[in-house]
Amino acid sequence: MTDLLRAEGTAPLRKVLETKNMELNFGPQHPATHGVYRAVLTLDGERVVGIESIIGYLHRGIEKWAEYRTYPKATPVFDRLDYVGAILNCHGYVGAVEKLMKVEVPKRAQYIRVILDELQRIANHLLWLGTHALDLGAMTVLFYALREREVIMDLFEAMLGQRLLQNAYPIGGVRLDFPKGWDRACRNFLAEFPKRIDEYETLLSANRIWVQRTRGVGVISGEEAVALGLSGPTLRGSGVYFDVRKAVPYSSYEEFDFEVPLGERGDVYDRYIVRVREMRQSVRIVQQALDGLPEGPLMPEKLSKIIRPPAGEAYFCVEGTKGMLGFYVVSDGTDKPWRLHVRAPSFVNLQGLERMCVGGLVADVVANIGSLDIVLGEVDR
Amino acid sequence: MDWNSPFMLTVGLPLLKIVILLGVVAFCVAYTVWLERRLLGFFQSRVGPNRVGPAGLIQPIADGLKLILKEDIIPTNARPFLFRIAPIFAVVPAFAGFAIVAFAPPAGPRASFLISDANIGILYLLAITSLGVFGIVLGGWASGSKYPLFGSLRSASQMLSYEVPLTFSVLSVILMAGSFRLDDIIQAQGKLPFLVPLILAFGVYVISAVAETNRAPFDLPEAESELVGGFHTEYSGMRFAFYFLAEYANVVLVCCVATSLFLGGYKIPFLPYETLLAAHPWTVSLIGLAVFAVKAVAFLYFYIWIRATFPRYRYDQLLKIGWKVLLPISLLNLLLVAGIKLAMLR
Amino acid sequence: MTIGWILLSLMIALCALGVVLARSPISSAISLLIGFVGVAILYLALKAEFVAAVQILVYAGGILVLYLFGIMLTDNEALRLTRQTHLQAWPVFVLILVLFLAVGHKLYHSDYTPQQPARLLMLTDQSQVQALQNRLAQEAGAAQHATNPQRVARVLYGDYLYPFEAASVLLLVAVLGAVFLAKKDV
Amino acid sequence: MPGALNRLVRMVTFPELASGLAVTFKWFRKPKVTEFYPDARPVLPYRTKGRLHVEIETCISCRMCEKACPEDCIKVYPPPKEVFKTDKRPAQFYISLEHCIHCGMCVDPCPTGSIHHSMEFELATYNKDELLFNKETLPYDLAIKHFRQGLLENVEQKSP
Repeated sequence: MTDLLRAEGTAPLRKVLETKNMELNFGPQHPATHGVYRAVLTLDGERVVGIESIIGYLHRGIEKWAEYRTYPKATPVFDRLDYVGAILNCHGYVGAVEKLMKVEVPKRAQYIRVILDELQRIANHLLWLGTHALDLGAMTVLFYALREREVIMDLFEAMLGQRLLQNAYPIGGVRLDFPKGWDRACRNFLAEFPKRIDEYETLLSANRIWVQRTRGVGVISGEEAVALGLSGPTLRGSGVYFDVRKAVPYSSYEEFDFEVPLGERGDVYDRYIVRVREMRQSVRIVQQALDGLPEGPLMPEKLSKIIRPPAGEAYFCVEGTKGMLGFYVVSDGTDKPWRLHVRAPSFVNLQGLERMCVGGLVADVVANIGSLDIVLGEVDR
Repeated sequence: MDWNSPFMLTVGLPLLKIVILLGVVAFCVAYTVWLERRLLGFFQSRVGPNRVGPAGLIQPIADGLKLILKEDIIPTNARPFLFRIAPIFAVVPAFAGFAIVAFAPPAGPRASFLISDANIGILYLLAITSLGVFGIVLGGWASGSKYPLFGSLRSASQMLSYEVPLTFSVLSVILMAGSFRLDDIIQAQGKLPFLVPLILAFGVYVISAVAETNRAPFDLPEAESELVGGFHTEYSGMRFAFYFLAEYANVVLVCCVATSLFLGGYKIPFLPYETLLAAHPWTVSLIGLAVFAVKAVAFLYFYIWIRATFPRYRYDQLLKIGWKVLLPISLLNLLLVAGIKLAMLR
Repeated sequence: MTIGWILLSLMIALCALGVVLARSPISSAISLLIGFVGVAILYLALKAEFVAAVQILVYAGGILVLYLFGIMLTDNEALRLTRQTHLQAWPVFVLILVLFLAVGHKLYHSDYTPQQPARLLMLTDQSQVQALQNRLAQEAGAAQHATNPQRVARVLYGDYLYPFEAASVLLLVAVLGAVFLAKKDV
Repeated sequence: MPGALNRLVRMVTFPELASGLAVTFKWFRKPKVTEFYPDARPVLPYRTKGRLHVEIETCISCRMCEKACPEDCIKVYPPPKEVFKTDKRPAQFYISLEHCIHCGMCVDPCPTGSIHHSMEFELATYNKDELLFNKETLPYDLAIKHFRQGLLENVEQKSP
């Protein structure tokens, strides 16, 4: 140290004893980044002073890929965007093409889509809940959540033949009606599920450790959230009333009675509680859709076998599991999209991470990433 | 062989006991891992490991074999010497702590179920376990990587913080029993386990013991979601197994100590052990051993139950609880116990 | 026993040298750790189990970890490059030698009675030793069954209560001072 | 004041932690949900999209499936022109399960229902070559086809 002191000459002692910030590479192989997300954290002790997101490890060029496929052929690839909310991605893309072609989806197909969409939302939120809880150390919730998700996966498999990447909807409607007995199985699940949510809330919402870990962590105000373009539960956790299902109803969502849960403070706890309440609302929606399921065809009658939308463009967005999931399709009149762009909510929501993390601790970074519910397939595309 | 020869009494018998104890403890530790995984599975609505042997009973052996056969990787940035010896620093104190645990009433003058009847017993235990932190600190630092460094820093501050309330809660037991000897403490609980009068100290002990052994909800040093693996991120193979062994040996030790200090050890309340012991020494001894085991496993079950239920605390919250909640409570408790003891003496 | 004592003393001395001479601060710390453990064993050999346990508990388990803590957080490369021996070393060495000889002389000429090592280790004044021995003779019957910690307690909270309390007040002041220094905005 | 007292009592007695422990203990006693897969075969629903089966006998080489496949994993070689007039069965038929994503898009346009998913789901092999199926090696089980097509819509699912 003496040499150091001598070299500094008359520099004040504080200057000599200055502490250095530490750079910590967080990811891409990190258990809490939910995929191959990488963040370079600048740390002062355990306090985060800077965070730089580095993405692209899962970039597969899905948008470009779709431009080389005909419209129907491109459907299954969007399942691979947000692979835990595949049905909603499919709905977004199919809806955009339908809008481009001005096809009216039959009422029954719309209802079936609502049922499957909401089940998918529950499945996604369950997986999110499990992993988020695991990030914060509550490992049992993961297994309980996966147990319930398994039931939904079974429902999907019975209905669509696949569990995770279902290729759920063809352009125009839905392929097949519910198999026999599906309705009852689904109702059984819906009757049982709210009790299970109560159990999660007993394990987490009421738990003082959970509250201490999440309350006041990663606070983002409503104005900031809007300015950053956040959407979905991440935005609603900050108390902003925006839900695509309410704002721009699609697929008959205007016919269902449900609430949009809102947070108050915009912290991790609020984002958590919004998602948990959303699951309850999804249960309500599915119940209503099952009760009021209209009879009728599943596919529109006049739909040509070769899909060739007129030249033009269309933007269609659904309330995805992570937020506003938009598909922008430009057609030049051929059977392949000329340009296709996805407004991926995970990608946009990731912008809020810096605002949430700076000033917090390393452990809070984990909580914040978890509360954003990002899926890297969607971020990188 | 002459069991009464001076050599046997001073060297042979203790050595034999140590070897047996080490074997038994290693076995218990391995099956603690198995028990934990099975119980966690049950708590989580699944079955846990059940493929290797009946009910997965051979799983620990399979795991151990796998770890021994794995490549022993030493990272480029590591300080090789320290990196190699750090796990030993962790394992030795964990196992050495068992030396003073009295598992059962002695069946005869030379057939006691403990290795050292040291009159500073519990103090020795505290001293030895406080050395365990070196394995973690040195291992984390010697890895030459940031996550282990964080893990070991957290671990060091955590263990230092929680040692204080732990010591205070143990002190209240010592006050009650009036001795450092573990056997005296157990004898003092002949009628009533200390759990009842010292419920506050027991609470503090449980919480700080969980924190001291780095287990959920205080498993910050190895919080896998934040620090990947904490201090042993860079370890693999046998050296990792050493850390693993040390952690679970500490868990078993804490269970044994809790049983001795608060749950009455091998005693069943109001059972006159002394008179029975004179009549059937071995039977009573073995019954005492079984009672001890049952109590320890019950405590272990609680340990695992907690792990299955609660989220993890944050680092700063953990320290805050240690210093701002547990320390005052344990001090208060100590004062209370001292006051009661004083009043009783008068 | 004597051979064991010599080996132990040599080990402690070597560790002490290692603490001062080692280039890397971590090596110093580990030497210190082994030295502490050696001293603890020495205490054990002198039948001062309580002091031995406290030695490990406080010095090895507590203070040394804090040292390590500090060392780990510093830039080790910079430390390795800086010169660590100074001109003061020689006068200090002479001073220590004188001190060592003085203490050794004193110890050599005191009539050391190994019956009560733990208590006598704390005393240097001959008259005090005498007084203590007298009282011990009176208490011999009572102290026969007293354990080592009890005896230490009797000394600490009996004969030396006021110095002990004074020391604890001093420590409290030190703690407060440390908190004051460590807190950024008081 | 009662509120504060209540809070204090709650803070000291950990009621919410106890109820959390109660939840985990409840599931500790209940039967487990784990499926013992290799020992107990899973009961799959009839719509499961497993390995593709092709009934070469009824195939008319129309190549609709080939066109519909988003991953281009199907390749159909129609027979020579003179043969095609009498016998429309393909000269060669390749399916690469290496690329197949089990999306079911080849099944929809098939006019004869010759290509369909089976309920086989254990598709792992030791050799990539084994994943490329041709006319001779394409697995095909008429019973499964009849089973699926005849019973598909009126057999009740196992209730999840």
